[in-house]
Amino acid sequence: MTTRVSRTALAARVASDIPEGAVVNLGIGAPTLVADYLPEGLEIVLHTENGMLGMGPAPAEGSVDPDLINAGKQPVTALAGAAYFHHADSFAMMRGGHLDVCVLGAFQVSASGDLANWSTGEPGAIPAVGGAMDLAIGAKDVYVMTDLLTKQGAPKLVETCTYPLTGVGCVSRVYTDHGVFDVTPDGFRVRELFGDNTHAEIEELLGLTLIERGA
Amino acid sequence: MTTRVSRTALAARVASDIPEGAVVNLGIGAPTLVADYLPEGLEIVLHTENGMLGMGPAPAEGSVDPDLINAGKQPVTALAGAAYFHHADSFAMMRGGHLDVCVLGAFQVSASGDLANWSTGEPGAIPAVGGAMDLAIGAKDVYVMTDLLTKQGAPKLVETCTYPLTGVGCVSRVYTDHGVFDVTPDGFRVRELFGDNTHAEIEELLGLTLIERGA
Amino acid sequence: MIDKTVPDVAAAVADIADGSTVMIGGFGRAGQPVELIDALIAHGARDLTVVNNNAGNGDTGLAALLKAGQVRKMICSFPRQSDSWVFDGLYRDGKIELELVPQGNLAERIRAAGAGIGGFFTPTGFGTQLAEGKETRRIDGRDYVLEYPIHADVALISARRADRWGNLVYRETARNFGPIMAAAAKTTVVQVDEIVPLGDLDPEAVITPGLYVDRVVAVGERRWLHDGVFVGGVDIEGRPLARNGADA
Amino acid sequence: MIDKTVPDVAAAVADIADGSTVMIGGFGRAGQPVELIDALIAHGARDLTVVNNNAGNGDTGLAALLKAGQVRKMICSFPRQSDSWVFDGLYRDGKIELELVPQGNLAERIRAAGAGIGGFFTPTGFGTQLAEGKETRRIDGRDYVLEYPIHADVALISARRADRWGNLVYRETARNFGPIMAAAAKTTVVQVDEIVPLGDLDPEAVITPGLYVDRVVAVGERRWLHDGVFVGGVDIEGRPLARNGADA
Repeated sequence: MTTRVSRTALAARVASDIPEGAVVNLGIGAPTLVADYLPEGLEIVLHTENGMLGMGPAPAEGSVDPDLINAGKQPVTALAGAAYFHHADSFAMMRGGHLDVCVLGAFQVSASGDLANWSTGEPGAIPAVGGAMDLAIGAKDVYVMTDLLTKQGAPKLVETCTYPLTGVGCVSRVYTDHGVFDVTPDGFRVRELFGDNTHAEIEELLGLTLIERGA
Repeated sequence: MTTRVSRTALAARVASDIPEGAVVNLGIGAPTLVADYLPEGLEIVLHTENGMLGMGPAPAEGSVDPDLINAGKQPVTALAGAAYFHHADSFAMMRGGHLDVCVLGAFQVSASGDLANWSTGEPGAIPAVGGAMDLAIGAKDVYVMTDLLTKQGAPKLVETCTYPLTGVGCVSRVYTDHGVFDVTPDGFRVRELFGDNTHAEIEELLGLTLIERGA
Repeated sequence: MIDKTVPDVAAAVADIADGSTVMIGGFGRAGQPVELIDALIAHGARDLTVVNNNAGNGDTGLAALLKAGQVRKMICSFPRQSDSWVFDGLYRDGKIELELVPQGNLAERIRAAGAGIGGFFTPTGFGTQLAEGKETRRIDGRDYVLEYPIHADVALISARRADRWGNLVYRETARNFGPIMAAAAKTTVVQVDEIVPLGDLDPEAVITPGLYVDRVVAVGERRWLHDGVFVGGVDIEGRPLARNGADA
Repeated sequence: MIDKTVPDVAAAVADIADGSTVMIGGFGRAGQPVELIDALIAHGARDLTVVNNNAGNGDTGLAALLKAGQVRKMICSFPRQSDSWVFDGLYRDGKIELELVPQGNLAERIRAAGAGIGGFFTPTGFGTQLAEGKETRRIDGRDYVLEYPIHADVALISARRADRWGNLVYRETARNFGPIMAAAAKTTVVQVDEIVPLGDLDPEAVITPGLYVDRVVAVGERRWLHDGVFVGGVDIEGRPLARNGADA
C-alpha cells in the first residue's frame, strides 16, 4: 500500500515551495486551499484573474461584499497594496508571463507537460473553459496539484493526454498525493516521494518510466 | 486674382463645422488654431494623443505645469471632465474610431483621399513621423487644413500624391484658403468657394476636374 | 452642454434592435447590469447575440433574458455553473447557439475591437480543440493562434459613478469587462449608482473616459453601500442578511 | 517583506549590461526619468538600443545619454525636433541607427510585448513607406499591417508615487509610456517623487500594479509641486521662473 497525503497536506506542500514576493494565481478547487498554508509573515501576492492583485482571505461574516470576489465567485478581501484592473489587463498579465506561479488542477498531465483539465470530452456535456487555457500558459511556473490516480485507479500522469488539451507543454511541476514530479525535456522526474513510496512503485502505478530523483 | 482667406479665418471656418459633443484631435501647427475659434458655450472635447481628453487652453503665465502638455509639447490645462490615460490606450482610441474629427495639415491630398504630410522625401532629411499616420486613420472624419497651393504655386490637391504617403484613402474633407472640398468616391467635390472664386478658376489652379458643388 | 444622462433604464435601451450583438458586463453577478437587462427584457428585442463571460446565474439578470427566449447565441467562456440551469436547458434543447472562447482571448478580442486591431496572435488555446481550424504561427519560438476582434452593436455595463460626459469609475472586481466592452460597442449604455457633477471624478482615476459612453442612467446605490461607504449586511448575491432577532 | 525600494539611482541601474535594449519613458520632457538616465550615463553601459518616443531634447536626459556615445540604435517615432541637435549630429555622422515607428504602433508594439501578444494587425501605416516589406492583410474590408512586439531588457520610467510593492500612480500627461514600458521590460526601474506606505495608494487608482515593477527609487518632489500640490513657478522645461524683483 502506497503512502498518500491528504489534500490539505498537499496544499501545505505546494505552499512551502512558494517564495516571498511571488505573484501567484491559485486555480479554482483544490489549488485554492494553498492560500491557507502560505507561510505566516511572508508577503505573497495573490492574483485573481477577474481583476485584482493583493487578494486577501474570505471576509468576516456580515462583511461579504458582492463587488469583491475571486475567480471562483467567492467573497474575498483586499490587502494593503492591492490593485484592481479590467479583464484585458488581467489576462495580459498572465499571457505576458508576469505571474510567477499558477497552481491548477488536472485530469491528466503528459510527460511533455501537456495539461488536460477543462473537458472530459464526454458527449452531451456543456463545454466550458473559463480561464483554464489562459492559466495554463499564464505564469513562469505552472504547478499542477492533483491525485496521482483517478478514483477508478487510472494514472493522471500519462505519456500522452487522451482528454482534450488545455495547453501544450505548459506544466513545470506536478504535486500529487504520492509525490512531486518535475516535467523535464526528457519526461517526468521524481522530485520527492511521500512516506515510504518507492520509485518502482510509482512507476508501476503509472505504467511510466520516471527519471530518478536528482538525476 | 482669386480670393484667399487668412489662416485664422480658415481655422474659424473649420471650427464652425464641429458640433457640440464632438471629440476632436487638432494636429500640430495650423490645426491647433482651430481651438481658439470653437464656438463659446459649446462643449467640445479635445483629445491630445499623449494621453488626455478634456484638454483646455494654455495656462496663465506662472502656472505652466511641465507634466501637462499637448502633443506639440506645449503647456495646456485640464477642463472639468478631463481624463488621463497611457499611450497605448490613447492610440487605441484613435485607431478604434472613437474620435469624431481629426484636423491635420498636409503637403498633398489626393482625389482618392490619400494624405501626404509627414515627409517631403528630401534626401538627407532625418525621417520623423510621430503620430501622423495614426491621426490620418484616427477619426470618423479626417479634415485637412491647408493652403490650396504651395508657396511655389504647386497644387496641394492632386490626382496622385508624389510625396510619401501618411495614409491611404483617409481624408474626408479639405479646408483650404480658397475653399472647402469633400473627398468622394469620384474625387474632390466642391463644398464651398470663398469670395468670388469660381469652380473653373480653382480647376485651373489645380489642373484637376472637380465635382460641382451640390452634385 | 454634453449630457449623456437618460432618465430611466427603459429610455436607455429603447433603440436596441432585434438581431443585435449585445455585450453584457459582469463576471458572475459582480458588475452585472441587472436593471439594464431587466429593461431589455421589458423592451423585448429578440434574436440577440449576447457576449458575457458566463451564461447567467439563477433566474435573474442574464438568466432571465435567456429564459425570455430573446437570445439566439451566447459568446462566452464559462456557461456551465452550478446555477446556470436556464442556459443548460436551452442548450440541451438546441434552442441556443454557443461560441466558447477562452476567457483571456474573449477579453483580448473585445479589447481588439475597441482598439482598432484587425487580429492578433495569442498563445492561449494553441494546440487545443478551441483553436481547431484557426490559423497558427510560430513567432520567436512560441506558437500562437490568430484571433479576431469581437464587435458589438450595444454594450450594457454597470459602474459605480459617472459624470454627464460619461466618464466612469468602477468598484473593486465589478470593473471586470466594463472598460473593454464600453470601447468595443457602437453604443454603450451604463447603469451607475450615482451621477456626480462634472469635475467630481479625479481625472487620474477615471477608468473609462466618456468618449466610450453614450448613455448613463442612475439606478441608486446598491444595498451594501451607504453614501459610498461599504456597510455590508448582504450575502454574496446582494440579498439582505437575516438579522438576529429581526423579522427577516 | 516585499521591498522594491532601492536607496539611490546608482543602485537602481547598476546591473544594466552593455548591449541592452532600454525603454525610456517620457514624451518630450514630460515623464522623462532624468535622474535614472543620468545614473545610466554615470554607470556607462554602452552599445544600447533605446526605445523612446523621441530622440532627446537639448543637452540633458536622453540627449546626454546619446551624447555620451552609449547608444547604438534608437527606436522612436519622432527624432526630429527643434532641440534634438545631439541626435541630429550623430545620425548625420552615421554614428547611430534609427528604426522609425509610427507613434501608435510604437505604443501598441510595446503593449503587445507586455501582454504576451505575438503580433497584431494594425491599420496604421498601411500603404506607406514605413510598412514596406511588411506582411499585410485585408480583414473585413480594411487593410492592415502585421507588427510585432518590442521587448526590452530594462525600462527606466518615472511616476509620481510608489509603495514598496512597486504600485505606481502617475501625474497628468507624464503618464504617457510608463505603464506599457513597465510591462514590456524584463526589469523595470522607476523613479518617483516619493515612496508612500503600503496601503496609501487607492487600489482603484493604481495605474501600474507592482508586479510590473522591480525597483523604485525616490528622487524627491519636482520643483513645481509642494506636498503634492501644484505650485507652478517653472517654465515648460521645469526651470524656475525669474521672479519680479528677485535676484534670479
